[in-house]
Amino acid sequence: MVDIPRSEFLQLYYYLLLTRTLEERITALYRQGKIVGGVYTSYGMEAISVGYAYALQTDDIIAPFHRDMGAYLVRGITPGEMVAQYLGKRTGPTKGKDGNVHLGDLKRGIFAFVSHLADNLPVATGAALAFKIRGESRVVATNVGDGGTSRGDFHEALNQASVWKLPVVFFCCNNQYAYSTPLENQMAIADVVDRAKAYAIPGEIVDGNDVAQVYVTAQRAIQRARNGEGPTFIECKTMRVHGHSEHDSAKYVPRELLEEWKEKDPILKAERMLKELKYADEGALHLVQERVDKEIQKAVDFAEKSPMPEGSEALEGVYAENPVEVQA
Amino acid sequence: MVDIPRSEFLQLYYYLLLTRTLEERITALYRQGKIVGGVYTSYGMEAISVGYAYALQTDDIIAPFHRDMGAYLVRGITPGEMVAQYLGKRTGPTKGKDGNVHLGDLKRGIFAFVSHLADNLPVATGAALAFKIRGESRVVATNVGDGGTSRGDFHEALNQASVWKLPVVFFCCNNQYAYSTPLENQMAIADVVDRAKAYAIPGEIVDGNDVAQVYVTAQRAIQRARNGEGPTFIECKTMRVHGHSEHDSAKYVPRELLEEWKEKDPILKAERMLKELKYADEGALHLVQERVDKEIQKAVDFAEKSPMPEGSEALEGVYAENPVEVQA
Amino acid sequence: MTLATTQHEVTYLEAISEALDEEMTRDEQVFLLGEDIGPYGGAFRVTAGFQKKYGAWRVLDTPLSESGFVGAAIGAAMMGMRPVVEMQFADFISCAFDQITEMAAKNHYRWGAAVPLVIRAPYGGGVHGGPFHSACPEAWFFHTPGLKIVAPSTAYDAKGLLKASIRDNNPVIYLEHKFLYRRMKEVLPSEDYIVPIGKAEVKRVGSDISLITYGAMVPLALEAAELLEKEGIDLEVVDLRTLLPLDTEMILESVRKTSKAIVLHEDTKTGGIGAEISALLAEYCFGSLDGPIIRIAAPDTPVPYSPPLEEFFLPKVDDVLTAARQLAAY
Amino acid sequence: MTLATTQHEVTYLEAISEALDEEMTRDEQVFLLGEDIGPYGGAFRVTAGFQKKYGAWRVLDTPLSESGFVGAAIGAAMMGMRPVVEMQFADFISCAFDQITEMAAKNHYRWGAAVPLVIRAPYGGGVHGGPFHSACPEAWFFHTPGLKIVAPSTAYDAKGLLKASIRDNNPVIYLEHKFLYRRMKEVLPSEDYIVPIGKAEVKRVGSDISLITYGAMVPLALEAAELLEKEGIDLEVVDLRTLLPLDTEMILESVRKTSKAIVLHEDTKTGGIGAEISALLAEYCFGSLDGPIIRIAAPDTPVPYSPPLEEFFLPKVDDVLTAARQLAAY
Ligand SMILES: Cc1ncc(C[n+]2csc(CCOP(=O)(O)OP(=O)(O)O)c2C)c(N)n1
Ligand SMILES: Cc1ncc(C[n+]2csc(CCOP(=O)(O)OP(=O)(O)O)c2C)c(N)n1
Ligand SMILES: [Mg+2]
Ligand SMILES: [Mg+2]
Repeated sequence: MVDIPRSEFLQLYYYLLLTRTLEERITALYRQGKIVGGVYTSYGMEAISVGYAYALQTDDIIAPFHRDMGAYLVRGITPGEMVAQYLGKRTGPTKGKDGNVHLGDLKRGIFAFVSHLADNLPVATGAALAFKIRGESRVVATNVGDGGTSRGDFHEALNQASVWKLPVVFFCCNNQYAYSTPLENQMAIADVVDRAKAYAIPGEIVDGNDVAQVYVTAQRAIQRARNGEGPTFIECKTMRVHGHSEHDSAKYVPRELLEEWKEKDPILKAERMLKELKYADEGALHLVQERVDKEIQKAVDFAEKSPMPEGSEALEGVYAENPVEVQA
Repeated sequence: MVDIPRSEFLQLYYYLLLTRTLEERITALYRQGKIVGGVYTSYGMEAISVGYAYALQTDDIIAPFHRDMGAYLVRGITPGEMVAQYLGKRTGPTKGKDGNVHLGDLKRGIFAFVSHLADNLPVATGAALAFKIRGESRVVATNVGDGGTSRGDFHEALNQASVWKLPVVFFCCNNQYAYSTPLENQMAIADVVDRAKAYAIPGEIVDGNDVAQVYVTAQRAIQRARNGEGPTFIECKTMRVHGHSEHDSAKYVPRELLEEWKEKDPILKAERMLKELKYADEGALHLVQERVDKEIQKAVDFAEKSPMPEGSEALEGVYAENPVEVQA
Repeated sequence: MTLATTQHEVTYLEAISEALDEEMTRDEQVFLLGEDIGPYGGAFRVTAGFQKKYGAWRVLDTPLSESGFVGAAIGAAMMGMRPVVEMQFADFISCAFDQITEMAAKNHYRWGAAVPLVIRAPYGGGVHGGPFHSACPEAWFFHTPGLKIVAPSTAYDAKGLLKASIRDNNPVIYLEHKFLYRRMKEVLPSEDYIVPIGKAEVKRVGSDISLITYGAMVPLALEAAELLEKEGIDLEVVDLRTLLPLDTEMILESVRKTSKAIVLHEDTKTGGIGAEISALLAEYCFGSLDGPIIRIAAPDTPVPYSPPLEEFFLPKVDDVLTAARQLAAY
Repeated sequence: MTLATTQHEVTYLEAISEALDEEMTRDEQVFLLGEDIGPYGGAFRVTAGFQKKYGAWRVLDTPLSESGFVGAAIGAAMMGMRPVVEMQFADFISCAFDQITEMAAKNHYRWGAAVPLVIRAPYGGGVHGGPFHSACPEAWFFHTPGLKIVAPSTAYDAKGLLKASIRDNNPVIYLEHKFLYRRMKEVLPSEDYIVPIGKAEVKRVGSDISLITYGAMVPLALEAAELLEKEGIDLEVVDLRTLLPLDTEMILESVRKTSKAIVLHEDTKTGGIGAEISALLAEYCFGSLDGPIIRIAAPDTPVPYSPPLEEFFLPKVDDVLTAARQLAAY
């Protein structure tokens, strides 16, 4: 049993539930045709995203990937902003310019994800480089899928992070599939963590469905980074129990595999642990769910009532403004 | 002592000497201002290039890098063509379109190198993929510098080679520098071969200045590939005892390192071995040098007498022609 | 050959599948590679069932490595294969940019090695894909000698141009417009045919103004032409079909006839292909021009996600009407 | 500030070094990264001595990973640093293409995060570099909203534009022409100055024909202008200096005055920046034009290596003379 104080564990549970409930609600909106783009959820993988983000401090930075709803919420993006983002509303963090989890906010230490997988990794190392140059004790955490690790940018990012001994922690959400592609068609190694050996980066494997384990391991690696000891690579084993997106039935995944992993659900697991630790009983857990439900309802109301952007706003913001003295 | 028949060892020696002498002559032409572009030699690294190329069969393919003069010569590019190439003559394999070792010839199984380092690696795997799809027992050998292994294309190429179990052998000419950048600023691992672990590709380290060792190791890996057992990565340890190019004095390299490696010169080493094996005495070796000198002189004469291309030839060959039925 | 024996109506998307299927049957060297094209049949299901039919090595799922698998396709092409790469979305072609521009495009010029390679790129907006699933990447490659680029607007052209691309000995960027996938339908010939690379087509003959366009803007232009007809303005609609090499002859011929030109594309304006067409006209057609050359294109921004923004961003029928009326007044 | 106290003659290359040096002293957030820029001082010695002065972390040698270190620069820029990346040669920018076009260029539009980043790219031909060391990469980025591109032709502009680029809150591609490095020299002001991004400059006032160009073609155009003067043709030479955003106003103003235009660039023709300029003129200057808009550019091929080929490939003074005479006859 891991050693996490009650209040922290309950907060982790709250975020797990908030993430699950929010994404389920977004999926429902999608099925109602209210969301025009795609919906890719972190269903069954919430513990990774919540666990690592919760281990960071306020002025740290995350460079998340497309199944990181938990991290956004932990960093302070409100469910209302998030639903607005999915609905393309002006009140979303991108004001409708971008969709779904393609959002960021420097004030809350979040780099916006771009679709191109693994592009976020070199950028994450760049923030860490800034901290190193300026002698700040801040840390960057970033996340990548098993599939994303095949991209060249993964290689270049991990290599420079190690050569420069940067304060960055690489999380890998290994959910065994990249869209329809199973791990064995993605790489010839059984554990993604073996990739880290090419850079002399210490690697760890954790149960990605165990929020406590993710959290504690993340804490350790983040501390290492903060101490100036360089990057760590943490492979979080999990499974994508839903389709790649909500329009994918994922028939290509063996049914037994799905069944096996449904039992390992991170929320069920957290609930079991909370009870075993006597941190919460059924009633207490239920109260958290009620609180979450209310929040999500408020969020949806907020987002649905929010205005769409005006068409002409499409023209705004291509360039950042410059102080007058630079303009000439 | 390795077990290489006399005739083969003597041929390896011939190619080592041919490479060295040709590049020295090209450098001399460069100093005379006859070569307008840069000159990057394989001085002190000839054993790698000669050794792996010599281990291949006629219908195999090489995808060399910029210090692979030996491989071009072993594959049958004549010294005359090569000098013509450097001089930008029409008789060079690129007809003046490209310079120095940027040349190829499909008939002789050579893919032309492009400057962008490591770009040749995915392309090498593609030839191997063609062989695999068509069930041919041909093999591809490719070469990359220590610096080149930091590029994303290195990662993507090795990964797919391993996932698809392709008949390709990756050689790495680790000469401890990439231009002015020493290995420790390039990667945090001491042996480049550790990169191969990320792909479950078997790796080997060889003395890159020992042509016999390179050759024998290459033979084994090539046979493995031909047997359908997949790729191998072979790190050849050597040292760039000259500057990055002939206009670089390489003051950034510690003098002791240079001294140390000058003694390990691959040609001196081959000569010592030939004598120890009683394959050749001083006189016999001298005869090889004479033969080589004559060839190179002929080559330079040929190239110098060759015509430059006409300016308007610049417009030719951007597109491959199509059979009439495709043109419509 | 697996040619259908009777005439049949197919969508633009089905036309692409048919072309691939027929070419794979016709020529053993043709093979497909890309992400999720195997058992899954591709993000847009273009290759559904192909792996069953042709096996895992000719319909090859790749790791998530655009540069790697485009590079592999180049290598295989040099060995005589005819690889057809699928980009899951055209947007991701930026990851393979270096292999395309430095390796594939320059190979034949430098040392005579042909690279018969097709890169299929599902492109374009109007499907609420946002900044990373709506790209029109053509202008980047338009400025890269050694490449060819095609961009069909109908099912007929989609099939014929894909076949021509596969049979071409050069690297071809094949732009298939996502918005047209299921919206364009027509009856195709049952015999084998190609649409030649390098040939534009007048999709509507007109006498007053030439509108030069391609891709998803072709149906939009035709719609505009019908409305303009009622106003007495007779629009000629030239569908480029091939973007590189441009069919300069047909473009000039049309404008010499009408003496007025509108250039329309969905891609953003500055440095788009429309600029080249304007420039060609301004140099080689100057004497025939009776009015300014008007360009209609998306504004210079990334493609926004939210529907009102994307609607604003994309060129509209109204833009064509306004431009045509303005030119008609000259 | 480490400003020189007296006026001094510096080369284009030295002007770049000075700008970097002064900006690094002025602003602690400015730092440099790239291959071999540290102890070695860079392939062209632009940063010789810098690492000694500013330390290894502000003059950072990178692994051989263009995408990686451009990505790192983007991340650092978002944290308030002002990174200046050196490409060893502009050609290798293709390896970082994805990070530049998808990450740096779209960031501010999507979520308001500024990316104050400069990428220095030694570019251009005339130095016998062949297909991979001579590139003019501007057109690719010209079609990428969110970027800025500058391309100075003089030492004065080189220094002033680099300072402006470093102080700009957007990603700027800074094109420094290798051919001009040691050929252009001039006395620079001793005080701090910038050349504003977005402003072209008339480098020679003329009344008969406007020639619009940039980079290494500026001295060539000025040479042609002197020769033409003897024939009684008075050429106005507009140096764009900034390619994105274009100084449309000055371009149009010049051509409205002269009523004739030549567009000249070293880069290959099809889809080059010249096309956009022609297109702008053909649309917004149509009424003032007294002749066709003539483009002069390199032919659509890779840059060849052998001297006679490269000479043939590059635009020449003669090309300008021919075009000017042709236009003068209108
Ligand atoms: C460079 C790039 N290529 C292709 C895609 C299309 N794509 C989106 S998600 C995905 C699978 C990602 O797999 P993985 O990295 O394992 O993340 P997961 O979705 O499994 O969490 C693909 C291929 C992309 N986004 N980026
Ligand atoms: C992608 C890319 N970036 C930069 C360069 C410029 N460059 C040419 S050779 C070289 C060093 C190469 O080092 P390495 O791979 O170790 O090969 P070596 O020259 O040491 O044999 C560099 C940086 C290049 N050719 N390609
Ligand atoms: Mg996955
Ligand atoms: Mg090296």
